[in-house]
Amino acid sequence: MAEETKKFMYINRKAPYGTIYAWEALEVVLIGAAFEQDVSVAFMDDGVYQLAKGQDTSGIGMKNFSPTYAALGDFEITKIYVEKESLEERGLTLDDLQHLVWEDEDEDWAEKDSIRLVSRAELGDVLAGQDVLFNF
Amino acid sequence: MAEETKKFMYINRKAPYGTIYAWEALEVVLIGAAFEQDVSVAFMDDGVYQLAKGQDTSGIGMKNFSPTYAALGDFEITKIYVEKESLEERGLTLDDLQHLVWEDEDEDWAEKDSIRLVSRAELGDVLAGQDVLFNF
Amino acid sequence: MKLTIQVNEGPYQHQSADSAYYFAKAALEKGHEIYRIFFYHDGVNNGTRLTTPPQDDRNIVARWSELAEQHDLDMVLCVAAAQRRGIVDDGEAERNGKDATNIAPGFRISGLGQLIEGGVQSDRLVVFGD
Amino acid sequence: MKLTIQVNEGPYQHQSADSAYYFAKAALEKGHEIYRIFFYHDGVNNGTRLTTPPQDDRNIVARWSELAEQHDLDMVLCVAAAQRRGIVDDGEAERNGKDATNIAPGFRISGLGQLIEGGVQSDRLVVFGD
Amino acid sequence: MSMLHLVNKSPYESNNLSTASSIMKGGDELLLIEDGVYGAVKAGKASAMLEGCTVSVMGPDLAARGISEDKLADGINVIDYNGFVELVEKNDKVQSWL
Amino acid sequence: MSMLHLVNKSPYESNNLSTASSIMKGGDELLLIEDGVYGAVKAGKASAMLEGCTVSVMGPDLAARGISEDKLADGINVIDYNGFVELVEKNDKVQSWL
Repeated sequence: MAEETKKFMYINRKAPYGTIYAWEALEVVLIGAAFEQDVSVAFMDDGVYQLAKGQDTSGIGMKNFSPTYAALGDFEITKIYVEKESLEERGLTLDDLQHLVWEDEDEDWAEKDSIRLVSRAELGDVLAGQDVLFNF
Repeated sequence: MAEETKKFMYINRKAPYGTIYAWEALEVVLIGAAFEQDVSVAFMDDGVYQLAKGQDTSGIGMKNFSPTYAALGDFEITKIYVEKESLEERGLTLDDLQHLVWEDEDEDWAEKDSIRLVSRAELGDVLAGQDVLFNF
Repeated sequence: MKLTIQVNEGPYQHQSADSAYYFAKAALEKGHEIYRIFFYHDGVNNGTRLTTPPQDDRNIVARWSELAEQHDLDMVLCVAAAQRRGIVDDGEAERNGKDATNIAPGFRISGLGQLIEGGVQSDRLVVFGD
Repeated sequence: MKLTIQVNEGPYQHQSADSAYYFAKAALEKGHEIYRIFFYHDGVNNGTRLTTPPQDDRNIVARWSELAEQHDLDMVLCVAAAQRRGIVDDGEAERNGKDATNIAPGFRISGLGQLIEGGVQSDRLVVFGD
Repeated sequence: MSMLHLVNKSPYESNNLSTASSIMKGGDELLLIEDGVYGAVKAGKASAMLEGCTVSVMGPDLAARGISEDKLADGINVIDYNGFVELVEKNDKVQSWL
Repeated sequence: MSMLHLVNKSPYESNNLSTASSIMKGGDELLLIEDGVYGAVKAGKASAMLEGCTVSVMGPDLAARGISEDKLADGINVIDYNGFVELVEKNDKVQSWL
């Protein structure tokens, strides 16, 4: 499998908890991290809600999987695109989302932001540059 | 069960074939017809597509259940509300829908239209006058 | 208040089954009567005993079975929907020549008339779905 | 062209399973190779042999099984999704203490890595869902 | 004869809130549950649809999604499952906009 | 590097067509399947979103829904499952807007 490296993009467009897609998509991303591909993750439309801070699921008896997003950096998933227009329409800013970081081995483990705020047009460019798009 | 007659309203808001809700809702309406309640059926939002003329499902291998709507009159289901705003937004007119009729026993089996074209506000009034609302 | 609850979606994929459960539980705790819980469409998938959710997740099917036992609930899976989705009890297995069953405790399979009857006999019908 | 197909919804409730089937069939007839069909989320419900659709309806599960046999397809049900929804083969029944199985012929249960591998090994990934 | 309207989907991906809010009568009540709670966020565009409606929202669903109560549009009641049951009691019938 | 965009939901109940059509690049193609085919009807409000896009629509899905080809917006290609496979071949990758 090491013979080729592909650009993998996981596109998240659904809110968490109302449906299971967000959670089961995250499971794919984590498993996929072992495959040594060039991985990106995008959050757009209702998918931006997945990254909301302060999720507390105790009242609905479901597992709170949101802390896992903070672990993506440890899995060397460092390119996380969040679409600006989707945030704006929903009255959100980056401050409402988790602060996701990764540590850059090449710069003495300096902590760097994983989230890249992009416009819809810029996200379109990012998608165009991918090899495989995963949808949930 | 004959002790009380309730006003039952079946509300259809989903397109046929893309999901099964339209079909399985129709099955409820038909079974319900045996219960001697005061029955109405409403089609609004994408539900108006259920009544479209000329459906031919041979290319997708699914059962064409649209002829069954024409049989509703035989089940004494004669109050079929279609929402005007939903038709207009979708570029449809009543001519695009099946012509549904029933025969009035009290007027020498005269054939009468079952479909009542109503505005959203009028449909709101109809809903307000019901006892039980079925949603699919 | 006498309630009939309709559940249109299966467990886990949509929150509907969770909301319906918590609503039913709260209604029972407040002393209301649940005349029937009717599982329609993919909702019939709430009634399979073959699920094994992860240890740290809720067990939706078992939760229904327990609620039914505690409160002697009538939980009905629509027969036509169950046949399409492959939810089977002993009777269905025999009728349709199936070599296994998967229905969970506390559920029974019956016709759509049970939903209509719920509408006739109850003070409120509350529908949970997608 | 080598294809991997992902199916996210169960049979009957959504058209996705139908579209995926007709797409797969057309691709095979045009001489393309299907590397794998991966059933995820409620898509795992495509793999139960316990369905009995009405006589005048298509049998979605049987149709998949036949296509798999004719073309020696690799049809994989995600294990985590299958456990949540109650789709069980002999191995899963033993591991999870289940008294029955319901998997249909031509399907196997395996991990999510099989989907990723499909993305790596195929020229195209096509996803069908809701 | 008042009605409880249930909306369980995000107003940003589905037309359900739009339909519900435009058909509601005076005296009716709207309850946002599951992903429907996103419609209650004041800063979101969809909250404009709530104007003139009596609106409740499920607290457990808000908390799960990380929405604190100070983010809500004015005049919205935050309730729990008991409150949900009480709304069903209080209104003659329930319309689920699925 | 062109992309095939798949939309399978009605533009009147979901935001998928709106998102897809606004993110498409020149050279990309849009395929409407299942309930997505309603977006192709010329007289419907949603057809405005297709302007400037290269659009195909699944004929079997149109027929099932009773939509005759003369009702479609101008320039839309009606295809069958073979045509679907050909579009997947022709474009480098597929994006399903679910």
